Amino acid sequence: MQKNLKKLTKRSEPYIFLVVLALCLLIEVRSGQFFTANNLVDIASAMVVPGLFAIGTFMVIVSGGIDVSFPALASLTSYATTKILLDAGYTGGIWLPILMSMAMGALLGAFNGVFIGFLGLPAMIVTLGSSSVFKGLMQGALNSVQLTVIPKGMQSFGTSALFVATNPVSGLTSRMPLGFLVFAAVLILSFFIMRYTFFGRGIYAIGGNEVSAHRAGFHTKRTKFLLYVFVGMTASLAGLIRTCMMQQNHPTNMLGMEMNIIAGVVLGGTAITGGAGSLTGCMLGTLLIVIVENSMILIGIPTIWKSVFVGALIIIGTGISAYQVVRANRTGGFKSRIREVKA
Amino acid sequence: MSDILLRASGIHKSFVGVHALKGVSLEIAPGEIHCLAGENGCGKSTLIKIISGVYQPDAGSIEFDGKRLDKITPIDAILLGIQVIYQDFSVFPNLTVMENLALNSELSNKRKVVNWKRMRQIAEEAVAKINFQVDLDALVGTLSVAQKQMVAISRALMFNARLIIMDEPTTALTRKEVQALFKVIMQLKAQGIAILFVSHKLNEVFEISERFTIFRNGELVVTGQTKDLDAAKFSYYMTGRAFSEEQFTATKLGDKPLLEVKNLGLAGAFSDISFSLRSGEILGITGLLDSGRSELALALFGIRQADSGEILIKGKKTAITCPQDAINNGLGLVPEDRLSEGLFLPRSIADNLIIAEVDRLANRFKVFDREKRQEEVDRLMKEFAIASPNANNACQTLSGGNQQRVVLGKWLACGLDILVLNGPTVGVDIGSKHDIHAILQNLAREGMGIIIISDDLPEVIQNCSRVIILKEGKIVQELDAAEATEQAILSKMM
Amino acid sequence: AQDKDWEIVVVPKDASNPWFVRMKVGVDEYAAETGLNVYQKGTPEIDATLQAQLVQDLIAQGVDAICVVPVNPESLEPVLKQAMDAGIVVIAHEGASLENVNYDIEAFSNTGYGAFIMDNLAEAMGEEGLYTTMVAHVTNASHNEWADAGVAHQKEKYPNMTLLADEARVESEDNGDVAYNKAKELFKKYPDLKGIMGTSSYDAPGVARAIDELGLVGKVFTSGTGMPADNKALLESGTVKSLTLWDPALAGKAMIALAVKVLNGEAIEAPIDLAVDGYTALTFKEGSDKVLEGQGWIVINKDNVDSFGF
Amino acid sequence: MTTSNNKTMKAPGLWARKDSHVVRLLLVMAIWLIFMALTKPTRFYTLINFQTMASQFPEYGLMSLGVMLCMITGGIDLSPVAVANLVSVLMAMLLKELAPDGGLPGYAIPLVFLLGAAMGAALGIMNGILVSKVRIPPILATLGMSELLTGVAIVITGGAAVSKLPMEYATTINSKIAGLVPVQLVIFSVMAVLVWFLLSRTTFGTKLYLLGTNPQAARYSGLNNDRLLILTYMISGIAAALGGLVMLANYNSARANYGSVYVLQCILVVVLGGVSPSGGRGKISGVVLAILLLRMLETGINRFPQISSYYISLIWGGVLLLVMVLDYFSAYRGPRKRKTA
Ligand SMILES: Nc1ncnc2c1ncn2[C@@H]1O[C@H](COP(=O)(O)OP(=O)(O)OP(=O)(O)O)[C@@H](O)[C@H]1O
Ligand SMILES: Nc1ncnc2c1ncn2[C@@H]1O[C@H](COP(=O)(O)OP(=O)(O)OP(=O)(O)O)[C@@H](O)[C@H]1O
Ligand SMILES: [Mg+2]
Ligand SMILES: [Mg+2]
Repeated sequence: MQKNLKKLTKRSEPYIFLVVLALCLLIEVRSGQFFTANNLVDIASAMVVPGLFAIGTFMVIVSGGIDVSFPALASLTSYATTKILLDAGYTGGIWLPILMSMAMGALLGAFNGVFIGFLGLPAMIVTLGSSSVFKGLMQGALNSVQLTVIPKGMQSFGTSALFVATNPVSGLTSRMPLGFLVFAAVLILSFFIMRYTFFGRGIYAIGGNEVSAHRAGFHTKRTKFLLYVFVGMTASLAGLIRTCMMQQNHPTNMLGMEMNIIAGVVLGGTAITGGAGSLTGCMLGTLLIVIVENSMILIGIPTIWKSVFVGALIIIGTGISAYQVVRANRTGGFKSRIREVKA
Repeated sequence: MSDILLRASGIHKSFVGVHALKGVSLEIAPGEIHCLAGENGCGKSTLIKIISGVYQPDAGSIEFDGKRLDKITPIDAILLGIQVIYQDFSVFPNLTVMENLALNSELSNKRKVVNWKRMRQIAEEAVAKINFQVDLDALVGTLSVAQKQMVAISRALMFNARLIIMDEPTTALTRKEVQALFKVIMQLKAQGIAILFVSHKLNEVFEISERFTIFRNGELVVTGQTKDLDAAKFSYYMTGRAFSEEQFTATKLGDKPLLEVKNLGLAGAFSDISFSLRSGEILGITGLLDSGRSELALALFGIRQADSGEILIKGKKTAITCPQDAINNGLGLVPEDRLSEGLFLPRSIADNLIIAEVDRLANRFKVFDREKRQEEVDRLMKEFAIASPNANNACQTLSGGNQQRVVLGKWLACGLDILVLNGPTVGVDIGSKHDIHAILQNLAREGMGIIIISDDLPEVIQNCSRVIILKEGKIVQELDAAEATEQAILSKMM
Repeated sequence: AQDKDWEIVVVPKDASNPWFVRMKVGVDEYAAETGLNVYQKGTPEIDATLQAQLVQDLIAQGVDAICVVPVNPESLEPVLKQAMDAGIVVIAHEGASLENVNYDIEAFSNTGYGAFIMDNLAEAMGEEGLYTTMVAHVTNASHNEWADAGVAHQKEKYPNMTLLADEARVESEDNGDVAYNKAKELFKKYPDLKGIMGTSSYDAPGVARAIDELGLVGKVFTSGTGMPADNKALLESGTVKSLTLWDPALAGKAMIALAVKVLNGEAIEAPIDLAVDGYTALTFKEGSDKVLEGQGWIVINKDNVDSFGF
Repeated sequence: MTTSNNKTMKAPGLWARKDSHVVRLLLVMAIWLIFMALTKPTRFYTLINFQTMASQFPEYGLMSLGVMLCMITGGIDLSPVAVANLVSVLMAMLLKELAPDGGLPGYAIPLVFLLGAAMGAALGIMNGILVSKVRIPPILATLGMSELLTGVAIVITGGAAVSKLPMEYATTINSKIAGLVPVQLVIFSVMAVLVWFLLSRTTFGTKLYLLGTNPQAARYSGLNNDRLLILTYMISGIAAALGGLVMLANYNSARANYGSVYVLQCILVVVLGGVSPSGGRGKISGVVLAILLLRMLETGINRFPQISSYYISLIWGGVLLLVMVLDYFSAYRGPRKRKTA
């Protein structure tokens, strides 16, 4: 028991959880609106897209890589899907759009995967390059413009609700979007993959020591390739859901999300150098970022102070978990050693 | 069935610019313990990687169990029953001991889904086989070097292996563990498993192996029965030269102590350590794993900070809170793990050599005096006989022995008074080891104070004028050269 | 005639915003009608520095006239000065504060426009209640001008309306999703809030989505800028009563027409007829000899939304 | 160690290998220049065009130099644009203060540069402390600082631009020495030479590369890693501040959000220049080439009215991947980078 407790204090999840909790309480105190049903549903719904992105980012960072191309990838696939279906006058359900965009996502993910997995090029460089390429394809070749009308099936998927939460006091209602179900499903799937499949353990192993992973019999190249394919698929799914939820496709407004998502994942205790981190922590970190971004007004931070607040939060939030590492370092813990070697 | 389990013949392998293996052959019979020896860089590891499917040979053939192997992958090799314990252990620092142990076997069974219960069972069985005590849920990164190696060994042993290849398995093991390992090896042999054992340590080769093969410079020099071999022949085959080790005696002892350590303690590592070191002497510190010897070295060098006691350098009380303090006071440390702590592998040999004294090669604006820098690099390359055509080559192109010399050279370049070496010849071949000992002895004669931390007892006995024995973080005995015999040391160490 | 050789470039804020896509339609039409070498060239993203560099490139290239919709008037000044110094004709749109231009065409005055958006909002709100303003970024020049003008107009004309003092200006980051989330937050925190004055073309649709989801249709209101086709559904459902705009295609044409006049050395005296709808009787803004104002704005509501053809 | 088979590694081969990345960048640039010569000779090969380009790239060129240093240590700096904007906002206010009714005193410009650089240094030091002492991963520390500094600039200005500056500042920095060489280019060149000198001629440079290669070994070698990191981020801060001061002149105004696209652009440039994101490797020649190449691509594409500027991004990404793949297929394919267990 004591030992378990000690282990717990060495992890960063409890700290990030406390930070999230503290923030929630602050919002509650400032606005009295945090722990209301509709607000919680709002947060959950705002979590869908960043959450999906964060899952992919988490897996990539655990493998020792990094992906900065997912917003461009998601933008390209969701734009292409919406545009093609609009042009074709598609009126059917949501399945075709989902399949289409995920297939494209897999293809673009494979593009990353070939360079990173099979050629072994540094992930950062490859995804920087491919992000530019995807963006260029979307804006240049597809000549993207904002699409304010989306196919019927996508429209109704975006507006139909799992349930509707009503605030008994103000009477405000919030829809829990169907997309949340998708997010939850992907989350469970990823949890299963990372914990219960050798593909997932391979991702951890590669992040820890790629050469050893190869020698141990993991197909390291194939694993990395498939990983980027998977990430491409989740990212494109996120892009499509975002389009549905927004009821329109704005080709560029996901671009630039990557840094915040990565920040959330690392905030949640995932080692940027790979090999260590948990999906729980990753979700907590992302949740923290989402709550902050969607509660400025509730806390009562004036708009012009927003960036100051977010910046300070990132620094303090990461500072706290970084401090854990410094402490672990003093007692000869391993995380810090890994960091020193690979940083 | 043939009576040859593995037959490699005419193997060639080239890397860019290096012909690593030039048509070597090797035969191993079932249940045989075969020793592969050779200087650093002669191609042993390369051959192993070819046998285990990590590399493909350029020419030549490999037969295993009568079947010719073509284009195999590591997993194929594992499935065939070939297991390798690599020189760098190939463990996953970020995963638990349990997973490290069980991953390979599960993978070789082509499992796709993880069964944690079964994994734990596998791991428990694996450690039980060699009676290795370890917390299965600990992260391997938090283990000591020797424990990591034990993990690697237990992992290899649990397979239904036909051939187990060990690339220098004992480098980081203490005597006790080596004995345990040998016992296991004998058990395996009894089960008909063949062992290919790569080692630089003469006594081990004689103790365990039945047959041996020696490579030099990518070629086969000799192969035969170990009983026909003696120490002199062994070194001669390996190096192509003959030499004898010299017993060190301190000739020019300084009269005042260079370094005095008084009641030094560090919670959880060592306590109440007191000793002194005079110029011109070589002090040996030995002890089992976890006896606190490495932590002591780190504390002297300022990487860890002692929490009680004091350190006096040249009679002056000195606070050493970081490596710079140590260096400024004329104390240097050759670390235990030269790859991760001692060297900048992708950088040039020159940079590696001069980094510790870099500020002295520059003017006061920290701009290099390029002539002085070049001279210094040339001097060090020559003085330490570093075998490379160009000091601007990357350090990773050097063999292990040469790399170790670079680490040594780096410190000696700074003109230190005191040098602490932690495992100075771990994994170094006989030739280089001899050279390094000669260098150290010379340095001592020139007035340096040297501390060798090692559990290679012959090394300690031969080179040290005094030996301190650590046990469980305390000094249990101090012996002088005359008293220091293997037997005497061992009896105190255990 | 001789003006066939003119090379005239229209530089919008960026190119994927529907607004400037529409402007390009006008520019291309103009080129097709007149056979002039006129084209629109935008930067990949809305970014002041990128735009300035594009203009510099055009100067180095030696085009004859540059018609620009500045992302940020201040940062473009020195660059436009370079253009003027190089003898290039510079016409701006939405850049009334610019000095280094031959002329600036406004479909209307910025203050007038802000006031007009406010009129629309006030009408929807019944001229009473709490409201706030939304801009893309607090760093965005014209949005803040409109919002300021709107607030000033309200103070003067609608005494029963009050600006939400705690959150007088929120940011939509030119992103419909952010506008949506911000609106949700606002309505949660301030139950009395009755209206949001939008400025960017992403604001009103985003806010409208929030209004719809929160179940506040008919209770709270928004107004702002928007293109007819993009907002048809919102207008028809009644979530948004009316939106304001001018036709960017016409603005584009007007800029080019003016540039041609200047290049041809024609005297520019008010009222100017550019032969473009809404720009047939441009007059100089009071106290200015550079800023020309037209009568170009339009209100769209559910009744006329289908009549624009864009 | 009498036997050494290393002799086969010839020195000339080594040289070519070392600089092959630079050679490849030169090749891409040459191809582009030839392409421009064939398609738009009169619109590209003019003095004014080259002068224009030379006055444009120093903004992000300066920032890239700082990012490069940070990347050599194995870190990254996402804050240069924020530093540049905060510095330029404050300096713009100072300029207005110094010349209440036009007429800037002679000492004003040197003063602004000194103060600006000092501020950049201070902000850089803050980054450095977060990275080294607090040990926040660089990507997060500098992202956080970037938000924070942008925020401070917004709070100071209320989001508006600081404009109506005394003209002397902009005209001085925008002028051309001897009517030929843009001052911005001179500022960039001075900084680039300085960084080159630091990296190849001083102990700082050597230490930086070694620190980036293996921080643990650096520590064991007695390097003061923390101080090195702080110094590095400080220099990056100075470079960013200079970039900000050039922007201040180019736009004769300052605002919290100028040049937001430069953040990713700097990273792209540095990586394209051959700096390894994992640290320890990279040369100034490569980075300068990449900076130039980028400008030439962009300006070149702007010469084609029909081609959407969106293709710039496509070409960029394409060039980056192409150069990497060429590196891959022709490079010395040694064993994978050793990872220590
Ligand atoms: N991946 C590689 N790339 C290039 N050259 C290599 C590579 N691996 C080995 N070599 C070369 O092959 C030769 C043999 O190396 P190998 O690792 O087999 O030596 P070894 O016998 O294991 O030495 P040691 O006793 O030090 O372990 C070396 O001299 C080296 O130059
Ligand atoms: N990247 C590389 N490039 C060229 N040669 C290499 C490279 N990596 C290893 N080698 C060669 O491999 C040989 C063996 O190196 P290795 O890393 O196996 O150390 P080692 O010699 O086995 O060390 P030890 O002293 O423990 O035996 C060396 O001779 C070295 O020249
Ligand atoms: Mg070896
Ligand atoms: Mg070896």
